[in-house]
Order: sequence, then structure tokens, then C-alpha cells
Amino acid sequence: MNFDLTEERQMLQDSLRRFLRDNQDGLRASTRLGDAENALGFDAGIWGKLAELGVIGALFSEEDGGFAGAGFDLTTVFEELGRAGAVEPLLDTAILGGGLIAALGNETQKELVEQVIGGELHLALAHGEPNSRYDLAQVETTAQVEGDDIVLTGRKAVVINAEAADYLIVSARESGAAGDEDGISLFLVPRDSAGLSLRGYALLAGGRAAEVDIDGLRLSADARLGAAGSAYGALKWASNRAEVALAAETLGAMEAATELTREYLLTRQQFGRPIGTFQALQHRMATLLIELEQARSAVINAAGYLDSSAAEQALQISAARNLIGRAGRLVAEESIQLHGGIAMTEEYELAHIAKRIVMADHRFGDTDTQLERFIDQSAA
Amino acid sequence: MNFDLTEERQMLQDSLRRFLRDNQDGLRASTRLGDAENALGFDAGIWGKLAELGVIGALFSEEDGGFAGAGFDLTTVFEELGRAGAVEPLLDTAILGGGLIAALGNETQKELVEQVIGGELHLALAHGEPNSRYDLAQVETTAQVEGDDIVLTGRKAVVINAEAADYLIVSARESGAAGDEDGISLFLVPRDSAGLSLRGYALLAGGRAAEVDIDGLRLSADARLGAAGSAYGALKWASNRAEVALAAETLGAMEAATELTREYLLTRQQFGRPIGTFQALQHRMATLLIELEQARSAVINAAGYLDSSAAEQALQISAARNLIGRAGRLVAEESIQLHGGIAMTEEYELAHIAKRIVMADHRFGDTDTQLERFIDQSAA
Amino acid sequence: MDLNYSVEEQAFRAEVQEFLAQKLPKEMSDAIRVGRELGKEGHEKWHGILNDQGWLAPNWPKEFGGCEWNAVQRHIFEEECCRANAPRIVPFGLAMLAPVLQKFGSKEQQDHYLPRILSGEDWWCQGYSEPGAGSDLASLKTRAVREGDHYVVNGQKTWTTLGQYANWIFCLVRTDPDAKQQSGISFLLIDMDTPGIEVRPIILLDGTHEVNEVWFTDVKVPVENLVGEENKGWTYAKYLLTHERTNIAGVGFSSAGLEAVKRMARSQMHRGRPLSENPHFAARVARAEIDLMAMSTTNLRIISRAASGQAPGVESSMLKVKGTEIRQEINDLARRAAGAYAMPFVSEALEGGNEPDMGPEGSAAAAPQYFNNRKLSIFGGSNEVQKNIIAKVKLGGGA
Amino acid sequence: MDLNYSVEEQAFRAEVQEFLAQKLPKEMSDAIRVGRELGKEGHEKWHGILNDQGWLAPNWPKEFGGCEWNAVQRHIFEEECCRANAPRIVPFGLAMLAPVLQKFGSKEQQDHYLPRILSGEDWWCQGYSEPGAGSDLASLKTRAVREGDHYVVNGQKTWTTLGQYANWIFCLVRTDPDAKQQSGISFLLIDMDTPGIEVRPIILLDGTHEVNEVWFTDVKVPVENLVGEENKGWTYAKYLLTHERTNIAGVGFSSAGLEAVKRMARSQMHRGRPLSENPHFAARVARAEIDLMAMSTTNLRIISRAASGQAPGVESSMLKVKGTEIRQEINDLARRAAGAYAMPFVSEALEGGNEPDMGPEGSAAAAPQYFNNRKLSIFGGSNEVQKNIIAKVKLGGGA
Repeated sequence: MNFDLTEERQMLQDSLRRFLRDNQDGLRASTRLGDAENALGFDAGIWGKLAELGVIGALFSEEDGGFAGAGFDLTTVFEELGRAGAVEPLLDTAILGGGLIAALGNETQKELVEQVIGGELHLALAHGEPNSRYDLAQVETTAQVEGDDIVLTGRKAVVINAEAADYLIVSARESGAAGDEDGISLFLVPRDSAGLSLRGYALLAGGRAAEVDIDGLRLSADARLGAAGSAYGALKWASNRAEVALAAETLGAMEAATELTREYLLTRQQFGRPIGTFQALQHRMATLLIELEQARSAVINAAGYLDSSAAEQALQISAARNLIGRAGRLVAEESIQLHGGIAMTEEYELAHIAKRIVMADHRFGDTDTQLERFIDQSAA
Repeated sequence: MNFDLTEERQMLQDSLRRFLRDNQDGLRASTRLGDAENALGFDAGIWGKLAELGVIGALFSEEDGGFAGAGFDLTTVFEELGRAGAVEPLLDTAILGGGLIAALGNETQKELVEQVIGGELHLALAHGEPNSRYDLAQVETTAQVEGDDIVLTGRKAVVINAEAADYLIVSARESGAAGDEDGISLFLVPRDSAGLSLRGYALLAGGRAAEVDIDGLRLSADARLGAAGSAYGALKWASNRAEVALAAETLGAMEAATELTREYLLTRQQFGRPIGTFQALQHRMATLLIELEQARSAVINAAGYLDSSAAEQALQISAARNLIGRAGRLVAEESIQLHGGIAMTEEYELAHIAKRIVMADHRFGDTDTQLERFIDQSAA
Repeated sequence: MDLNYSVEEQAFRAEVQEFLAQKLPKEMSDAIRVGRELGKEGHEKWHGILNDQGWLAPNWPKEFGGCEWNAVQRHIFEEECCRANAPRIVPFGLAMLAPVLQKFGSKEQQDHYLPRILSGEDWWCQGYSEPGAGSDLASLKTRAVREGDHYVVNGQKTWTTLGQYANWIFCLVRTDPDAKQQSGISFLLIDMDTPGIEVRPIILLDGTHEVNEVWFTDVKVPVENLVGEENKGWTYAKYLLTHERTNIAGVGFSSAGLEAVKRMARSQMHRGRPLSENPHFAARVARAEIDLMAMSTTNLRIISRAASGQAPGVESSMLKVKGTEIRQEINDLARRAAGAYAMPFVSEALEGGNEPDMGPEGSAAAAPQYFNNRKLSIFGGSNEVQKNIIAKVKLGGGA
Repeated sequence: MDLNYSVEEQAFRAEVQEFLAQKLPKEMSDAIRVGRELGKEGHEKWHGILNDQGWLAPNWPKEFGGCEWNAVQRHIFEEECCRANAPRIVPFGLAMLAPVLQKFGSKEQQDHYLPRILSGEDWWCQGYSEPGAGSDLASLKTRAVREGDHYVVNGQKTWTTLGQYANWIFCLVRTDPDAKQQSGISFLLIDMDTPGIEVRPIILLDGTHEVNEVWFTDVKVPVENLVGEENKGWTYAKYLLTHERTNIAGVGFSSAGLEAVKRMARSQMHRGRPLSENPHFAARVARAEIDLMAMSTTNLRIISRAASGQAPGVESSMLKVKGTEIRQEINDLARRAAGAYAMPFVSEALEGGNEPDMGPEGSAAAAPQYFNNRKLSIFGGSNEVQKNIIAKVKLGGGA
């Protein structure tokens, strides 16, 4: 048993933390709501430097062209991103996009992974649909073979990083009914393909996404990732990794929120003394710190069991995300409350951090959905 | 709209409050755990005086020989009982027992109600069973007609006031399957009947109950209350009234707990000042007072809608008891915590009050069961 | 004890319902229902409709053109307006300044300002809060120095709601710098067009421009714009703060919000069933509804007492805390119900376009409202301050 | 990062499991599983079994006859004991007094008392708390006045756990009444058979006799029963309080408790299905289990740090708070699961009779334990005191 980071991860953490701290202005410039100039949703320059630092490579195994890729590598990177409030779409381009190509792609397709690691290529997973909510198997978009072509029709919802992506990885059903795990395929689709139309928008917590209309999109068979109808396993694998990463990112943001709040309580004066001397606020701060430790342990569990059995993975991930959903909401709301009005303003760091924490609950399954999954898994 | 008590109820409240305050020692003497001398579970002298004061009569309508009996009469009486921590079984003898006889009995049987109101007769409802949990229709005890006799067989669980009761009102199934509302009858059974055996015990929050074994108990047909197999409606009616009364009793106990806690915070010194000057404790006390007002309103709603449609009744009662289940637990636990060790001792008033609050959740449906009922009723 | 409304009250409710059915524009209630901003014109339009009806000023005495409704009538009116998704009336002139003028203002001030509030000619905003003062209102620093016929005002106000639309501001200013904390404060009416006033927007965390900073640099205010006596402003301010609290519980907002959550949950499929039938989601909704049912009765108890002339006490603070907790919980439910569609920030959808939301109805506003309404427990006397008040009354201790 | 136990640790766990399977009497684990009291004889029997195995003193140095296990080994031992429903070892002699004697006691004291603790000849209880002192331990009033070869002790201790079984008590007494609060306190060992000592039971709200008052009237204590130096007792007391906190989180108790809740819920029918399948109940259980999984890892993180020699800091306080919250929540779940059968108070069922519970297994003890374990957040440094400590370390502020 050992809860220390390896030397490599410690170095990765240190250099990433330093880089993000030094580039705080650049990171934050891209998050202002409704900023028309921010067409990508993030800063391309920072993206390139993250790749140089090896941050993207750390998310892939050596086999896939990276140099790490285990659960604790993911959490090391994403905890730092979360702490800095970075909205850079590493989850979408690397963990989901790159991960799925690495898992399913043929040799030619896999060359894209190298470009992802090099910071030259962006990806988006176009999987969720207006009716799918958090169900990974709920795919209504269809893929029909017509001669040599495959024709996709459907609608994809809230596709994060779609506008910046060079390729969209589009899920579509080749057989079975919506909700079946079997029958789902993934396709590698250049963003500017005919038949694909994007309606882009900003996200409340930073970054951008798009509604994707797919109307008779024609692909050749080599656009398919892996065998027809059998992508569910890889989708589950990639989304498990994404959930662990997202949990760690939220943990990092919770750390930032509690630290900002701690500092504020120490400096802000009211009725002639720092508000951190009021016992009611002290006890609430103590509660936040306790929940933060709980969240940290939950992330460790989820990361540590990421290579265990499917059942153990599912149990630990749903546990971690349920706990972080609850603790995160508490930390976000209490941090704002303990700050008072200042935290309500967009320009104050905590406002952005709190939004990152809360809105993370809307990806891959919210707090209650995770609880349901945990109950199902426990009973299984 | 008017939220003031009528003059009659105000007088009832005043005289009952005064009586209970003056008899605090007698009330409490009967609640000491494991006290072998306390065979009844309550003080017979106090019972007689409650009858004299008209407290029992206030729980019955004029038609049934009482002089009040509306929702707000029940809550006026039971709020005071709760405030005083009284364990006298008015719920069992009067609301349930007397109420069922009044609702279903023939003229002869109804004469017992007069004795109940006079304080001369005790009753117990032997309805719940080891497998029934909180389901009113889950009756497995059977009643078989054999010639002129009816033969009852089964087991009744946690029958409150059984040992003190002159008659047990026993539910048994004459037709249908366990869980059916139809087919349930009620029988008026003298406690010393052959075929009825009681295993009595104290209750953690005061009073006594018994496991009742019914083994070939022979009754004549005139022991049946009402028509064969059709007692469910009356059971529901009486248990609704009992739930409103119990909610009010718990409200009264919550008032007593917060008042004891308030006084304790004002008098108890630590680190050189009253602990009520510590802001963390002040804010927790404020939260208790807020929840107490919520509980008070919930009881008003439940009582005010007690004569409304079945649907409205069900909604308001489940709402009130869910709210009081949550708020009561908070008040009980926080009151103990804010007191510290002293509240852990049996002889301290709050210990008894806290037990009354929490253990009320185990009658007629606990907090979660009430929530389920509310959800069902809302969706209906 | 009687939970029923009187026959007269029921008739009044019917009258209100009839009015709303006739006069509330559908595009307006549609916008409110899904959480869109109305904008200045929308507010002014609804203001005008109510004024035409004579129902703009429920709590004003009749002599000033008000309805002089009692607390129960006002409650019924507010409840029906919320239920019908009518816009909220901007309270600064009507509900906050007007009672102060009616009680402490000169005849000239009453005659001049009150009709202009009703007509909509003046849009008032509030100059109370200052940067760094928070709940400690008495520490304010904006100075007004008497020079002949004028005060010269210098300083800064903040959290000025809808100040960007206002042409007048009522301000607390310090006129005696040597007096202790709460003395030496005066209550001034200031024309926003006076040279030296600058309004700077504060963008809130949900991207809205709702509040502002207002900067005063050598702003000349005629002495006749002083309300009441110099250095007595704190008295008027306290009167204002405690006067209009009948809707402090926000029961109507919560009821409408809960209905919206239920609608959204019925439209969303989760594991093959409507989300509304999911036991975990249903449990959250049920708890909020149960809490709201109880609070609604607490609210009525206080209103009924107020209608019979009794002053509300510490119960206002209790209602404020519970009311905001419930509203915030309902906002959280809406956010959850919206699923992934809670994430987009589509400013057009929020600012009154007629385009339908991308996700379920109400989803575009769900997360912004969740974040925006964190203010409910911060502004208007934070919930911590309310708990201090409760503790002070009930425990007699200090903070 | 590695969540796995080493090969050696796994082997150790297997050894512990084997021992428990062989040596833990079934009637004992049955009683513990359903929440029954063991009584004095039961405690002594299990004490003897562990002593025979040489596993009675996990944290003692080997020179004194202990196991000298590291924090991970101790954790594994405790976890397996809880899982097997082994009785809890009474900690006052073994885990509380012994470390003090080992560090501050004289050679004579060590040689005399430590073997008697292991053999079970002495049953120790703790004389720390006094009436009215609560968390403010330094304000204690029990006096010891030196008269020749003796101290004469007068005063009163309270909350003395299992004092009715003890033949020795270690006490904090005030030896210098003029010194400031925490100075002037000494640490005395007192034979309970000395004239002038009276033990009075305190019955707790669940009807149990678990704690006592101990009254001292002119009790003569030989001076050689002083531990360390006169007036330095506070140092030893603090050492004692901070020394043995590896099991502060109570992970093992919570795990066993949660298993019991699940068993009970599977056996109870609710609306035609086992209660364990009811979504509302399952949600509560799942949340408790998720919290426990995380806390268990927090606990291991601290243990792992302790095993490599780092001192636990404010994390102990965090674990205490979260650990008690989880245990109390599990007690609440057990109470709920028991349904109506939570109401009876059947003292025979609680005091070790072999009669089965009337309701589901564990139901007789469910509500008594729920009430009894309210103490967890009060005694041993209340959760409020723990939060003060956390705030002091993290915010540097006072209370």
C-alpha cells in the first residue's frame, strides 16, 4: 500500500502546475461568457504547450504512442487542470477521441493518435443525443449500408469541442433497438463533411459545444472504427476513463474553491475582524475540508481500480462520482455563500471554479444516476 | 383564513397543559426503562384525571358521545401530551380503539366508547403483524367461520397497550389474500380470552406493548365490528386520525426539546461564557427553530385537511409525517448534541423527549414510507 | 383554525385570475415560464398594464393611488401572478422608496415623485450597498457635503440592481463623518443624469448584466432632494428594509418553479421511463414540495396575523432562510432535470428570443438561474445575518 | 500509488482470519452480530484468548510483551476482528494507560502494572471527565493533597466507562490549586478498593449501565502511585489522548454495521419486495456505503503515512467527525430497517440471553444503539471541538 505519487507523476504534476499557474491569464481569457472572439472555446497556444510538456502523452499508454495512461496518470493531470480551472478539452480530444481511436482504430486510423499526442489534431465524440440522457447505449442515430457507402442520419446533442475538432467520432446504430448495447458503431468523420451541420454555442462553465445534425452523411466503410456494431465496449472503456478524469478535475476545482474560501475568510474583515474568526463560518469551513478529503479518497479509489474487473470499476466510478457530486455541490455552494456577493461576479476566480464543479455533474451521469448505478452494481 | 385556536380549544389546551405540568413526576415515573413495577406502562391515576378533564371526550365527536373530535381537537390534545412527554396511551385506547368501535360498532358495542370516554376502559388495536411492516392491508391472521363460531389464528406484533387493555381489537382476514384491502374484519376480543396469549415488554420510548399469539381463538359472531371483511375503510380512517395525532404529539415533543436546548444554551457555561454565545451553536439553534415552524405548519395542514377528500387527506398526512420525520430527527439529534453528555442520561428530561420524537417514526409508516406515499398520491 | 379563504377572498382571487387571463400577454408569460429575461421594454409594458388596472401599488394607501390591499389580498395577488407566469414588478420605486416617501417625505416630494412612479416616468434604483460593506451596512463611506443649496456627493455604490435602466437613485450617504456608525447618515434622491455619475456593469456568474456599480464624483444634489431630516437616514433605511417583506418567502416563485421542474421531468426520458417517475428524482421533488407546502402555511400564518394588525417578528427571518433554501433547491432540481442540456450558455435563448430551447423547455435557463439564485441567500440580509437575528431574539446572545 | 496490500500484509491478514476462525467462540460473535452486551465475563474470556495468542497488545513494544505491529498491521487486525464480529477490547488499560506507563512510568510501575494488564488481573477505568467540565478538561476540580506518604483525594469523576467492573482507576487530579488551568494537574493510579471510593451507576438513555460516577472522599493514595512528576499530569494526559487514534474512524464497526443493515433489509418485506430493493432505502444505504468506501481510503492514507513514521495531523480530527457521522447514519439505517420492531425495549435480549430477537435479527439492539451512539459525536472530543481544531490549524483563528 502506498499513497505517494511516483517520481514521474510528481514531476508531471509539478511542471503542469507551474505551467498552468504561469498561464492563468491565457487560460481564463477563453472562458468569458458570450465572448464572440473565442471561437475555439480555448487557447490554441496553450494547447500546443500542453502537448510539448507531455501532458497529452501522459494520457496514453506506451502501446498507443504515449508514455503513461494509467488511472493515476489521468488523475494527476486532470486534478491540476481542475485546480487551475482550465477548460482545455483534453477530456474530449485525448481521453475520449484519442482513446477510442487507439482502442478501435486500424493502423491507418491510429496515426491520428500520434497527432493528438503532438497537439496537432482535435477530436470530439458525437455520441449523446437529445433523448439519450446519460445512457451510453441509447443511440437512435442510424447507419445504413448503401452499396459501398454508409449513410448516417440523426442528431447529436451537446457535442463538446465539435467546432474545434478536425474529426468527429460519431456513434450510430447499425442494428438492434435504441438502448441495446449491441449494434452501435463509431465512425471517424471529418468535421467539414457534407451532411454534417453544426450549431455551436458556448458552455456556461467554459469551452464550446454544438448540436450536430446528421442528414444523409455518406461515409466509406473505412471511416468505421473497429467491427460493425461492436463499439459499445470501447465506448464504456473510454467513458470510464473520462469519468475518472472528470472526477479528478472536479476534485482539483474543489481544492481551488476551498483554498480561495480559506484565503477569503482570513483576509475579509467584517464588524472589525476577519470573518474567519466567526465560529459558525469556521465550522462550515471545517466541513468543507472534511468533504474534500472524502473526495480525494474517492478519486484515488476510482483511479486505483480502473484496471480491475468491470464490476469493481463500475462500483468505484459510480461511488466516486456520486460522492463528488454531493461534496462538490456543497463545496461550490458553500464557497459562494461564505464569500458573499463577490463570488457572484463573473470576473472573480471562484465563480468560474464553482461553475466547473457543478456543471461537471452533467456529463456521463449526474449524482443520482451514479447512485442508481452503484445500487445496481451492488445488487448484481 | 384563521390560525387562532377557538376559545374552547384554547381552554382545553390551557387546562391540559397546566395539569400535565403539575403532574410531571407522575408522568415520568412510569417511563423508566425496565422498571418492573410499571406493569401498565402508564399511571392509572393520571389516566382517570385526564378523563375527568374531558381530554378523552375531546377526541370524540358529539355523535359518538364526546364533544369535539375534529382534526384541531386531536392536535390540541396531542401537542400538549407530546410537550409533556406523556406516554399515556390515548392514541391506542381512544383514537384507534375507541374510534374503531365508534365507526363500526353496533349499539351494544358502542356502549364501550362511553366507558372509554369515562376513563374506565382500555383498548388496544392488535393489527400489525411480523411481516406487515407499515402496510395496513397486509393481514395474514385468519378468521374462519366454524358453525356459529369464528376461529382466529395468527400473530400480532408490537401491540401497544395490550396488557392494560380490557379488549383487544383484533384484525383478521375472512377472505382475499394478504395485501388485499377487502376481506379484513375487526373483532372485539376480551384480553383474557382463551387462545390469546400475550408476551409483554416495555417500549424504549416509554409505555408497553406485547406480542400477541392467537391460536384457535373462538369468538361468537357478535364479536365482529361491522360487516364481515369490510373493516379496511375504518382502519384507514382511524389510522389517519392517529397519524395526525402522532404528528401533533411529535411536534409537541420537538417544542419541548428545542425549549430545553434553548434554556441549556443560555445557562451552561464553558470556557467562561454561556455556550449560547458561540455563533456555531446559535446558527444551529436557529435552524432548529426554523424546522420547528415548518413542523407546526405541517401539522396544521394535516389537521385542517382531515375531513377533506381521501386524496387530499393522504397527501397532507404523508407530507406532514415525512416532514416531521426529517425535522424531528434533526431536532432530536441536534438537541442531544448541543447538550452534550447530560442528554445521554436516562434521567434527564431531554433523553426521554428525544426518544419520543425518534420512535414515533416507527408507527404507521416511517419517513421514507411517507415519502413514497406522497409520491404515489401526487402521481395519482 | 380555518385554512379556507373567505368568500370575499375567493371572489378577489377570481377577479385577479380573470384579469391575468385577459391582460397578461402570452409572449410575456411564455418568456417567464421558460426563464427568459424581459428587458426594459417588457418590464415597462407590464408596469403600464397594471397601472391601467389600478393594481400597480397593492400596498400603497388609496390617497396616493394605491390599492390598500391587506396582507391576504396581496398574497393572493402575488400567488396568482406567479401561477400565471406574470413578470415580477421591479420593486425599487413602488415597494421600497414609495413607503419611505409616504411616511417621511415632504408633501412636495410625495406630489412630485409618487405619480411618476406609477406612470413609469421614473425608474428608480437603490443606492445602499457599498464595496466591502457586505452585511455591515452601517459602515458606508459615500460622502455628501452640504455646499449652499446642494450636497456634493462622492463615493461608490454597488450591487445596484437594474441601475442601467434607472433615471433616479435613492441613496444612503454619510453627511456627518464624525458621528458614530449609524448616525450621520442621510437619505438622498439623486437624478441619474446629474454630471459626475457613472454606471458600470457587473456581469454575474451566469453571464447576466443585472447589477451595477454606481460611481459619484462631485455630484451636485439639490438640498430639496433630502428625505426627512439630515443624519436621520438610517431610520428611514431600516423602515424600508422591514416594511415590504410579505413576499420574503417567495412561495409563488417556488410553486411556479416546482411546476416547471415537474413539466421538464415528465418530458425527459431516463432509463426508459419519464424522469418524473424515477424514484430518486421523485424523492427530491417530493421533499421540496412537502417543505414548500409547510412553508406556504407558515407564510399564511404570518400574513393572517399581519392582516389582523400584528407585526411580524423573527418569523420573517425564518421565512427568508427557509424560503431561499427551497427556491435554491428547486433551481437545483431544474438543473438536474435538464441533463446535458443544462450545460449550454445560449445568451439569445435567455434574452427573449422566441426560439425554442434546444433541450426540454426551460433547460436553457436552468443552470443560469441555479447560479444566479445563489444570491438569494446572500443579498437582502444574508441567511447568516438572519440566523444571527433569530439567535439574538431567542437566545439573547451576540454574534 | 498502490491500493494493494503487500504480500506480507496479505499473509498477515490470512493469519488473523485463521486465528479468528479457530478461536473466536461462536456464541460470542453471534452476540456481537446482533448487538448484545457481552458482560464482564465475556470481555475477560476474549481478553484471555487474545493474551494466549500473544495478540492482546498490538501497539506495545515487544519488550513489554506487545506485538509491536505497525499501523497497517493494526488496521488489518482491527478490520478482521470487526468483520468476524469479535468483541471490542476494553481499551483503558491496554491502549490508554499502558502507553503512558511505558513512556512516563517508573521501572517499578512498568514491572508491576503492565503484566497485570495483560493477564487481566487488573481492569482499569479512566478518571478524566468531571461533572460540568465537558470538553473543557483543564478545568478539573478533583483535589489531591500530599500528606506524608500519601495523597488524599477528594472530588468526583464522571462518564467512567465500565467503572463498575474495574479494580483500578487512573485519574487526573489537581495537586496545585494555585497553578493556572493546565499546570498543577497530576496523574495518579488508584486502587478502586481503597476506602472512600464510591461508584454510582449512570443509566444511559438506552437503558444501559455503561458509565458511572466515581466519588472520592478522603481517599488515601500512596505517593508511589504518582506517574511521572507531580503537576506534569497534563502532559501525560495529552500524550494519552493523541496516542491511540488509529481506530478513530471506526471503519471496521461501520463495515460490520452496514453488513448487518443489509442483512436486515433483505429479510424485511416492504410493499411486496425485500426492503433492500426499495429505492429510497437502497439510496440511503448506498450513500452510507459510498461515504464509508472513501473514508476507509482516507483512513488507509493516514495509516500508511503513520506506518512510515509520519505523525497524523489535523486529519485525525477530520476522520473523527466523518467516522462518527457515518456510524451514526448506519445506526439510523438499522433503526429504520427494524420497522415496528425497533420500538420494544427487551433488556434480556440485549444482555446476552440466547433468545432470538422478536423481529428481524439485530432489531432489538437497533434503536438502543442508535441512541447510545449519539455519544460518538459527544465524547472523546466532541465533533464541535474537532471542528475548532481543524479551523485553528487551517484558519489560524480562535473559537
